[in-house]
Amino acid sequence: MMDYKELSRIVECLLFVAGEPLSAKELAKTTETDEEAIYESLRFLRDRYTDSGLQVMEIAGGWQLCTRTQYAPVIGKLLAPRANRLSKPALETAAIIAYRQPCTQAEVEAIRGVASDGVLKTLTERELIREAGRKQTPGRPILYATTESFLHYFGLSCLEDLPPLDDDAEDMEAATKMAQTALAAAGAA
Amino acid sequence: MMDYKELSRIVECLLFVAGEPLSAKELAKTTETDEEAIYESLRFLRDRYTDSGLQVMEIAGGWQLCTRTQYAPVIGKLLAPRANRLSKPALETAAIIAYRQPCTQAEVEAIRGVASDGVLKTLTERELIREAGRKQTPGRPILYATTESFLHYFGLSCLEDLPPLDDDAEDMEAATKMAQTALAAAGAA
Amino acid sequence: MSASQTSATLPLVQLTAFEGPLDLLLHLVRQGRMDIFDLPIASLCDQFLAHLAAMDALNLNIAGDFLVMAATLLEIKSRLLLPRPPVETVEECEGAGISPDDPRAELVQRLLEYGRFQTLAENLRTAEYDRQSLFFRPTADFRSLYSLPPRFGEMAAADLIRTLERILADVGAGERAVTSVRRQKITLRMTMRATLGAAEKAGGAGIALAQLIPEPPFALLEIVLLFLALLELLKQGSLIVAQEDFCGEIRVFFVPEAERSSLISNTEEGIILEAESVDK
Repeated sequence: MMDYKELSRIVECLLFVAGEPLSAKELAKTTETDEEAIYESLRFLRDRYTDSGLQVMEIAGGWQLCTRTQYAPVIGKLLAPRANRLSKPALETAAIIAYRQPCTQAEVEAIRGVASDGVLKTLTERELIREAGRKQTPGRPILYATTESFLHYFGLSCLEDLPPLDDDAEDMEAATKMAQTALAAAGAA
Repeated sequence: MMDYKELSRIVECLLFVAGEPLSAKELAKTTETDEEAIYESLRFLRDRYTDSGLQVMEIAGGWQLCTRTQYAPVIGKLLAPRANRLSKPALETAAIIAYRQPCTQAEVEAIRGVASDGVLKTLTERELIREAGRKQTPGRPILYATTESFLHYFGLSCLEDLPPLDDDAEDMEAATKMAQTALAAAGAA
Repeated sequence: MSASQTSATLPLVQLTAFEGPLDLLLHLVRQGRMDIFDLPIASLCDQFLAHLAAMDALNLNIAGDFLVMAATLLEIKSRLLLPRPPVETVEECEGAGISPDDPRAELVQRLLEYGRFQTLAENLRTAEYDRQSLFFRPTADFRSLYSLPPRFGEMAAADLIRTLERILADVGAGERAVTSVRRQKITLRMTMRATLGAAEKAGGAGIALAQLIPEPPFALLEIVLLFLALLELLKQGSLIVAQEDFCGEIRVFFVPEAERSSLISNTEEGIILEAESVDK
């Protein structure tokens, strides 16, 4: 008969690598012991984890190692930036498309001043924007527009809910023009 | 100042969820402490895991939780890991690059005596090596160096962990030079 | 090694087990317990050639390396047969070296070095094995928690407007803005509108192409856009381009909207006629 401490270490390893709840039956089969021994080792393991940031949790008909609830915020700080949250470039591109739709990659790039094909691809993959036909200009470039998911993601019920840009799109046009005039003047000076 | 025991529990959670090595710097940033505190908590955590099936491992420039080697057989029964070993040519090439980095394909081939482009491609695809600039010689050949994944793959915490060359490095240097000169002469002929 | 070799005969399969000529040579040296610092080249060469003969069916790419080595071995062998110039052999004894004058020297060095890396590769093999008995947790898929599918209102719509306002504000500063504004400034549509407008204003006399070309300094893009605009407008039939004589002034004429559709075929004829006149 295996030492229950040693068995608890094996069970610990199995719970660690499994990534999903393991039933006592499964654990007994893998370790070639019986369920009684498994329960004993699980009790021991649970005690050993009392002072840990992790816990042995009974869940969905099995056992699983997981973090304690109180550490969720700090874990979120680590994971959230990694979990493909909208990056700054993505947010910029989404904003331009939202207010200018339908618009082309060239139009997005004209405003952002940097190549934006990667960002457009990401946004399309995440279903925040979609292709909305072709522009009837030479090269027939793809037009992009926002999706339902976009509205959902930004908590909007419809596009009209988008906060107005000072007044309307005309204003943005004007702002751009002003900026460019100022720049042209600055460039000439 | 946060209690180092509590900090060690947080670090434990982070190592558990990250799925990749976390550097002390990253841990300090996420937990809003300094690296000194992180090192202390890691030491404490490592001690706490002495009697565990798991261990706190220093690998590829960071820390990560993993199982202890002796439990590999029983874990293998649960996970049935793929035997996905590197081929002999790949291993030779990896060894040459590891000890000679950054080095070119020609340098690898001078030592191995066979074309190595396929192997370099495989190693690059597996992200064990990467392109590290160009050599400032005619043709500006690509230089190769090892990656973080290389360290992780071989369970090394840093390049200094590579077993030292058993022989005199000078000797080998001379040998390579000779081989290269001979090859150059052969190529010129 | 390619799949075509799998049906090969037995010795061939054995040969393909070797990574290359150096690998095979090292094997022969070790198997024959040869002294690497005093290689019996004749015997080594014969064994190597015997192996080579057995792989006649082998793919040329691989065989090439072996053939080069065979030639090298034969050359060394022949040079060893030549009477050697008298050499002071005292220095040879220093360490387990080999005289650099020895025809075998270079081969020996290559074998030594390759052998060393084979050992290092074996060390890595051990490290690989050890490492593979450690199990890590795979990166869990937390996207459902922290990313899409998004929770309702994950991000505030105000972020959008703030971002856009920031971009537009940025347009007013820095180098990045200059490029972005320039690109924004001239679009094909705008150029088309301007060109058409200029032609219309010029009336029946038309406008010289030279007059349409922006004054320097201009961006290359402006010229490209002008020609694209002209081509597009010609295609639409809203402009006609004509040239009085060879290398003469090119003039652009406005076509009133009412005459456009009927003129398209005429325009095409016109272009053909122009081309013919140029030929003459």
